[in-house]
Amino acid sequence: MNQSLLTRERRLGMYRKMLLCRMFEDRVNSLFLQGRMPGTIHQAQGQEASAVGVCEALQVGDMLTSTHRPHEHAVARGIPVKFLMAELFAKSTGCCHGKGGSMHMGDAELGMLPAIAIVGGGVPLAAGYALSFKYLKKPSVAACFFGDGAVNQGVFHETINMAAIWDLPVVFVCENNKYGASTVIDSVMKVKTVSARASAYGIPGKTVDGNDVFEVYRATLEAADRARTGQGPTLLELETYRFAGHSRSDPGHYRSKEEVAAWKKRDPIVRFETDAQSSGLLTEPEIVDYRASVEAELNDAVAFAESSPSPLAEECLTDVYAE
Amino acid sequence: MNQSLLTRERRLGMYRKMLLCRMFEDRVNSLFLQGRMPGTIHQAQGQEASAVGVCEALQVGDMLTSTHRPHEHAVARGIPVKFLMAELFAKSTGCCHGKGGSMHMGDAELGMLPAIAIVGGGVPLAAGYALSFKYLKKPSVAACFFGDGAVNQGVFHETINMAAIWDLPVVFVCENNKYGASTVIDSVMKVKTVSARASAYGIPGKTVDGNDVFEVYRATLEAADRARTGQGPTLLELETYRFAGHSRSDPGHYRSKEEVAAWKKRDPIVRFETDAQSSGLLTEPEIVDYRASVEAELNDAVAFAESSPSPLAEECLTDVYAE
Amino acid sequence: MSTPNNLIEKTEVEGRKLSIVEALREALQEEMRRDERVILLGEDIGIKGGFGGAFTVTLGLSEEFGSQRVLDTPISEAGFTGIAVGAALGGLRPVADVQYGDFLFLAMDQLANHAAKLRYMSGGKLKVPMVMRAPVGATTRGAQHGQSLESHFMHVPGLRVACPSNPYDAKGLLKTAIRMNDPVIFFEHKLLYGSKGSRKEAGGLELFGTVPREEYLLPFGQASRVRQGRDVTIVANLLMVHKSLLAAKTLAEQSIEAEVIDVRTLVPFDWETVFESVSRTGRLIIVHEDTLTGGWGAEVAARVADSCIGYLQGPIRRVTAPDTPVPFAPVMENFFVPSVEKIVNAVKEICQ
Amino acid sequence: MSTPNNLIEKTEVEGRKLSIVEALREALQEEMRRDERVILLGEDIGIKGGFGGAFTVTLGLSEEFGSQRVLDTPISEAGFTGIAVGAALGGLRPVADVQYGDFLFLAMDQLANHAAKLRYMSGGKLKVPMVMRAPVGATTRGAQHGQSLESHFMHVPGLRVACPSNPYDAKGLLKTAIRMNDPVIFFEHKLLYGSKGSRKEAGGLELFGTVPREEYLLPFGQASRVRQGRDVTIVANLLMVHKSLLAAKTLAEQSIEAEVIDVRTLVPFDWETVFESVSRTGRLIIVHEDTLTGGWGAEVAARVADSCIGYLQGPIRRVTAPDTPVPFAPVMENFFVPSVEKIVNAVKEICQ
Ligand SMILES: Cc1ncc(C[n+]2csc(CCOP(=O)(O)OP(=O)(O)O)c2C)c(N)n1
Ligand SMILES: Cc1ncc(C[n+]2csc(CCOP(=O)(O)OP(=O)(O)O)c2C)c(N)n1
Ligand SMILES: [Mg+2]
Ligand SMILES: [Mg+2]
Repeated sequence: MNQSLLTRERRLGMYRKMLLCRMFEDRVNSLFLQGRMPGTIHQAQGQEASAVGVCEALQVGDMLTSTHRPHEHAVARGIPVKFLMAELFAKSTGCCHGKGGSMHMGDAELGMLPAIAIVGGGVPLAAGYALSFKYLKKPSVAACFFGDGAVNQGVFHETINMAAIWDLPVVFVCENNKYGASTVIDSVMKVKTVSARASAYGIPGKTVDGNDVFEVYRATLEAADRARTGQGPTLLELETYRFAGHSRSDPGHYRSKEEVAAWKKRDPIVRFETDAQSSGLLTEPEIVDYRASVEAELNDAVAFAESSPSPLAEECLTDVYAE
Repeated sequence: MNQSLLTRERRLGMYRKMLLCRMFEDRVNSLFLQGRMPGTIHQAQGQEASAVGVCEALQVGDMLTSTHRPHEHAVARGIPVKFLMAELFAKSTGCCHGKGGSMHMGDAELGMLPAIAIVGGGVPLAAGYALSFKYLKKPSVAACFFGDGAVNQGVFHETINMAAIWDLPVVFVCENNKYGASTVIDSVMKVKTVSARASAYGIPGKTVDGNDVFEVYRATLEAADRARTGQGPTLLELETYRFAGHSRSDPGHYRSKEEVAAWKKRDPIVRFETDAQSSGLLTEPEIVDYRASVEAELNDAVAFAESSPSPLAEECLTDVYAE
Repeated sequence: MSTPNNLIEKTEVEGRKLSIVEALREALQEEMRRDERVILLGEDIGIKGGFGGAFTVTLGLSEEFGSQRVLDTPISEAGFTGIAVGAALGGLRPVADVQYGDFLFLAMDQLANHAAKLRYMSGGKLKVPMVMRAPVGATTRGAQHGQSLESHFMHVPGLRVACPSNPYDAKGLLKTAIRMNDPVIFFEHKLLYGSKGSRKEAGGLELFGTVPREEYLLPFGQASRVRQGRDVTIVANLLMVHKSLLAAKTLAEQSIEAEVIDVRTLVPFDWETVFESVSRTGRLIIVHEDTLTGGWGAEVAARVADSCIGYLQGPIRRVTAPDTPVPFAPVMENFFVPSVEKIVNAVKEICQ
Repeated sequence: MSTPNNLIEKTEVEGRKLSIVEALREALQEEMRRDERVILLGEDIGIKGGFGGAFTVTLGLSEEFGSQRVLDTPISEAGFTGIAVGAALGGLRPVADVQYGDFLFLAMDQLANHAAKLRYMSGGKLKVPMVMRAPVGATTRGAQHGQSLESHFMHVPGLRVACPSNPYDAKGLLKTAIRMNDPVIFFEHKLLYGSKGSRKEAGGLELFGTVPREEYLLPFGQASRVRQGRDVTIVANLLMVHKSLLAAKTLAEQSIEAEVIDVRTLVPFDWETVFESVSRTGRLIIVHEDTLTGGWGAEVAARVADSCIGYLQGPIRRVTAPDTPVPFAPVMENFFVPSVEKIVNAVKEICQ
């Protein structure tokens, strides 16, 4: 897209968010390997342009839904990293008070529903939010992240169909990183693109370079605008790649070294930095400064998380019912 | 299609089967209104060309699956009407020994799985049969009837996708009678045809005049041939109409009189008779004879059913487990 | 039915005779008038010239409230249930329904993994104020249209479960359910609906009950002692409350005075009322149409065997459907559904 | 684990030490070699360079049997379960699996409304010989990846349910399940797998058990008395068998001799063994990780309260997870999962 439509601050803000996503994931990875975090993690290094491009197009009041791989979505949506870090540390200051964990990160008050770890399960929730927005005449949209693996789930089909017939203000965002766990997309789908499925519901579908943050932003903005103006849902497909394994325990032997290397060349952050340097948006020393500032933010987050209290064992019993 | 490719006997056989379907349904209707049958019924008058055209293209060894509206499918598949009638009378001579009832009519040994009354629920069963055929290297296909209402069920989507990627020998047959209960199809689907959804799975889809038994036959034969020769599934859409209400209790006030009248003009049996008379295949007296012969077969079936024993109350407890 | 409500309330009840269908419709209508956020979702619920849902409960509501509030869905149970969950999170109060309870299994993931858990997963930040209505009970429609599924949902922490046996309770509980901030699965028995016209069901018992003209709410977690007795406690729900009352009548002729308790809601469950009764009678029979093994009656037996063991003077017995699918043939279905006779016999056995 | 198997069998067992993962893999391999009709379906089960399923059980099988017999599916739980049902009807013997038991809710309609009922609906003409494997248990993965769902399936007539606690049982029961002509839901506890390498799970107890070299089958419906005792009967499954044994050890130090029964299969259930034991000890504790209300422990309590009431010398108590979703934080999860201490305390309470 024509980046000059965005202010310098805006573009640099997007850059810093991508950095924060990446460095958050890297930090979590090392904390995890040190055994300082319980559970499992699904990391998203490589998918920063998708997370940030989509979230940049969202407004206050919009609702984001996410998946088992939600860290970057949560960071990009602007949930303070200290609350995310505390959740991963299972502390009561975490965004879900330690009850959710990595796979359920989120905070609806800050515009992101706790992530849904049942593949495809969050799709109707997003449409339900969209229904409430439409019904309550709010100018908001729901944006729904899911992976390429989710598009073969029944509830994906049922939901897109209903969103289509009811013109719900929702943007369906498929992060097509080519694999669902170890399963390559070509082996579970005969059509070449996920967006091709949109035609079965009579809505627009579009495939976008998911590693170009500006392309993602533009496409999302367009879809969100359609949604906000009563024109109904869009199916966006963002082509991207996760650099890490599927989860903490996966060495990823089902992918060739060449494939991984080729995608690493398309690293959305390196790409941004290279472009930004040649266009004069960023200098090398500025990049160093940005990294230092993100590093500091993450240090604070870890300190906050580590010094936060654990929940009490008996808190297991609360929050089941509202009354 | 070029009917002359079919022998006279074959064509007349298809005619008699359509008559048997229609007159079976009419007889059941009057028995039901007389209170001589328990439960509920979903009747298919008007859809005979679809039932007979599809079944005519099937072979011994093929498997048919059906829905809550299975009577005509069972008749067309060739299950002796006395066993069907006995099932409706809840007798132990019924095709399901009185345990199934109207909505679960069928007999797998005779090529039709007991019908599935969960809308869409039978779709994966058909694909599963197809998987077994392929695996066991049998030259058989599974044919799967479902309504326009079923195409918005998740399991429809999941199954067609798997049948497509695995090239399963299955023919998906949507009887699009425009309504799912009282719900008109345009209100629950944005695309104009059901067959348009085939493209989302990379398989062929085709819409056919479902009230022309020869068209239905030809299209099914073609799809079954594809399946038998390892070329995978097809999604067929048969445009048709049910003359009766959705179930015994439905007066059908959600449809206009004009619409019903227009479809009655396309009655597949009248149409066959008219065409057959003008082409010299049938004469008026022959039609009378056919009707009398079907009437006699139905009389026998009713007599068989009425004189059959009821199951014992305690038989409720058997057939839960195989061992 | 002689004593439909909690004894204390009963004396106060004055009003009209309504069927459960009418009572439920009134509850929906009142709540929709009262609160704009209440919307309905389901198949064939608001279509012009249509049914008003599978059992006419929503008949006329789309005329009053329009198709934005009475949403006719495609046949997509998992999807529209999930949309109801999302809409509830978004601030609405959706009342969804499945045409037959059996179809809840299609929406089980959305109900059990999402609706029931989102509040918890969020650390208490979210609430999911939605109702899922589901007709249950065997009515000669065979294995896929006759199950009683309430026990499954009693076993999902985070859900509330109601199962009224009469119009008064149905209305009062549904209004409460709609105002609740937790997801509620609301079971209705087909043979108790008292639907009129072409949707009428044969085989129901007393189908009309007195419902006050004035607005009222019934709390969850309060069972109703519909008959007093000193010899044995019978705990039942839905249609089985009526059969238990008939059994109690027969037993009374044989000088056995049965106390009959209508549980009304399974989650929360009114344990005190059951414990108090059993501690007086010393004997317990549980009656439900849901199948035996793992049915909610097992939970009642287990709680009593934990808390009231010292009071028990005989074995705890359950009169339920056997562990089979629902058969079609009426002769088998009559065997499947617990009969008055079976209840009478069970009581007599443990009273010996 | 000291006494993994039925006492009678135990003396005969000689063989290698295997983990449950290895035992299950051997069972699959042997049955696939023996019977061509056995095929596997699931996500990520046969992919080159992949995992062998979520917990490595199928690792290497696609190399031996090829991708026609080890079918990698899309993420379509309802669909591939239904396809397994259809393939079973068509003469195959599919073994499907979900990566986490929690996802069974997605396939609930196919399992409960179709697999479980088709034989019945057909009047006994059909059989559905399939197995659905499902890992259960809380392992700090939060609310949607840690449930124990066996009680739901015990409540669906037409299904069989297995829940082995050790490699010997796991292998013998899985082989039997594959040869059965009924649909079987086969539960495996994640902390008992003993997976190696990157898929290893922390927190398991004794993870290896002796498995004979010779082929053997274990029948369904035969519980295993894993410890003899005269004072109290503890009935448990899966991981809780091990915790109960540890509790019994502690109790023995305090002169309470607990008998521990591993149920092995929930459907059919070996009622006789439990009744016989309770009639000797007079006291009963049931332990499961599934949540309390409506859990399978309620059924055990109910049956005992019906059949053995005269033998009971104290209340029947259940030690289970509380009625909450599974929390993420280890401190809460440890509270959620029944501990040895809680079992010990419960026994001491009812033995007073
Ligand atoms: C319903 C369901 N089935 C299976 C899983 C196990 N699982 C977790 S993530 C995953 C792969 C998801 O792939 P995709 O949707 O492409 O997302 P990605 O991991 O690539 O971000 C699987 C199979 C699950 N969480 N939910
Ligand atoms: C899962 C499910 N939802 C709802 C129903 C209730 N129901 C029975 S038939 C029907 C309409 C089906 O329409 P369609 O698939 O077009 O078949 P048709 O009746 O037109 O033959 C509905 C909603 C059902 N049986 N199963
Ligand atoms: Mg992916
Ligand atoms: Mg239709």
